[in-house]
Amino acid sequence: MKTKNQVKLEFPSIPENVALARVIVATMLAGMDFTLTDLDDAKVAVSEAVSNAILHGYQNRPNGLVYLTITADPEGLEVIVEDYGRGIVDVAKAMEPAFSTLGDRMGMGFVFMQSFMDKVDVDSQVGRGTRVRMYKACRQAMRAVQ
Amino acid sequence: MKTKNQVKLEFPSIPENVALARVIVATMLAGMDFTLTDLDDAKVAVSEAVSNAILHGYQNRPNGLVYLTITADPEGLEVIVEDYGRGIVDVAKAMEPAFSTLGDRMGMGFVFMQSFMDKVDVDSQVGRGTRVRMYKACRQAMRAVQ
Amino acid sequence: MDLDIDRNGNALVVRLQGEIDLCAAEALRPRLDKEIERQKAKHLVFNLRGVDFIDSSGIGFILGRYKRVKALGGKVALAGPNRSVHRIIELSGMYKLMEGYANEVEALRALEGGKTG
Amino acid sequence: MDLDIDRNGNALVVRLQGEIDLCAAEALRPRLDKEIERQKAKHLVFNLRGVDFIDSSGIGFILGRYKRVKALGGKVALAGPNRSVHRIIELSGMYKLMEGYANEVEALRALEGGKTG
Ligand SMILES: Nc1ncnc2c1ncn2[C@@H]1O[C@H](COP(=O)(O)OP(=O)(O)O)[C@@H](O)[C@H]1O
Ligand SMILES: Nc1ncnc2c1ncn2[C@@H]1O[C@H](COP(=O)(O)OP(=O)(O)O)[C@@H](O)[C@H]1O
Repeated sequence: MKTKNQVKLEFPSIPENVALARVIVATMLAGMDFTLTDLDDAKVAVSEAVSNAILHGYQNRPNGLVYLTITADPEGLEVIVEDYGRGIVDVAKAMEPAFSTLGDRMGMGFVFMQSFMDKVDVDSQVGRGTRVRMYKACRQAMRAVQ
Repeated sequence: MKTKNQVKLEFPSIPENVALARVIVATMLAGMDFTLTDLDDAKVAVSEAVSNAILHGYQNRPNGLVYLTITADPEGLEVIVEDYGRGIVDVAKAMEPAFSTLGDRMGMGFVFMQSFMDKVDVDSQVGRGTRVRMYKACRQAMRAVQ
Repeated sequence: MDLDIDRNGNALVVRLQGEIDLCAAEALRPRLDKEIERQKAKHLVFNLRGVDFIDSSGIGFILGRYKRVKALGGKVALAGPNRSVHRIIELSGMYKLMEGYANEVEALRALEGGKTG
Repeated sequence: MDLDIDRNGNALVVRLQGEIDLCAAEALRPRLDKEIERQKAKHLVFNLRGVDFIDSSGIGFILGRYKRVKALGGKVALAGPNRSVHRIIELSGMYKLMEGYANEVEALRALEGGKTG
């Protein structure tokens, strides 16, 4: 990764596409200054965000569109997952561990995103949709800060 | 692949992204009624089309955008590669084996696309850009026709 | 995704493969629940040796089966996760509810000896 | 991409790895040409054992090196391609210009014996 690379994806809200999102992130990360654990981490984080867009945002209906924007530069990796689904009433509450509006879910999605990425921002409007922005700094960039 | 899945990608014209295009196509094909050889075939075809968009369309400059649309349904896989680059003066000539406008190239890109996919359509306008549409039918769909 | 299941005493051994995410969980859930019902198994062993990815949907899938089995007095054991899968299970707090073992045989031995949970 | 090169007699053995596409070809071309120059090698052996993908850009990269080496009276041999890589080489007509061998040792033996090309 010499300079910047920004890849934009658009795909329907079907569970099959969660794997696709992971594969793209993994491929882009592979050429960067990250460890294998970083790679695992980012895969889980993007998996959670895309699963949420499908399951919560579009309530598991296949006719929604999920937008994934991945930006890689020498400093780090930014992943943005957007849906135009139902939105989140109370983002702070949604991000609490074990909080879930679906009975059979763990409420660990946002916890994983926060554990595995350096930064997670959530922007949501009820009835409009949700935008999750996650950032992970490269090893070199991390050392420079310390 | 129960119904239809359509994934759209947009990425800058840098050689690193050829691998990304292959990975997406391979991932989408993996769940379909295709053989491993079909998978290899489709990877080569998309690799050729995306390489051409970068190298010929945008003359290997990194600031162009390549658009990849992959549509999978129970019948087969459609791959569309578009660039807004220089375009092709004579498409029929460009598609001839061994024809290349770059000295160090083989002129085998279109030959591979045509050998490895069931159908290849090229739409190009000089100064406007090029659109390559390729289609590969699933095994089941092939048998139904025979 | 194939569901690889074996009966061993009063335990059902479920060998999961590949990536256990939302998609896999949705596909596996109804089929495994039917098998648990049909085989009237008391305990469950998830052999995770073949799993190379899991996220919270996959963990939720295991947790849901745990709740079913536990309600009837059974136990769940997790066997052979790789390093990265182990880390996710750990982080999710699942090892507070069920024991982890290096492999399937150890998990079954512990269940038979009544040492689990 | 690392360039794994070995000198063997008057031949340079180049062990390619991974996916030989536009990106790899652009990265490898100047580095290999510099080595060919520096080592004044006559023949080239491409060991393709580690290659799991090649397209026309990768074939073009090999063909370009063939032209260089041939201009100075040398030969190029291809060793150990897997089934799918072999198929692409075949389709591109490259076996009309250079011989293919099961492995590096056989390729070198043929070059020494002067049986190539
Ligand atoms: N994209 C989204 N659209 C709507 N609601 C969401 C979205 N993402 C998360 N949520 C809400 O936030 C809650 C917590 O999310 P999360 O921590 O991922 O746990 P879980 O997915 O297990 O419910 C969800 O139950 C849901 O109500
Ligand atoms: N996307 C494109 N934009 C502009 N020209 C193109 C494009 N794709 C192909 N061409 C033209 O068609 C020719 C033949 O293409 P191809 O068969 O792939 O061979 P090669 O890439 O080896 O030149 C190229 O040399 C180029 O002139």
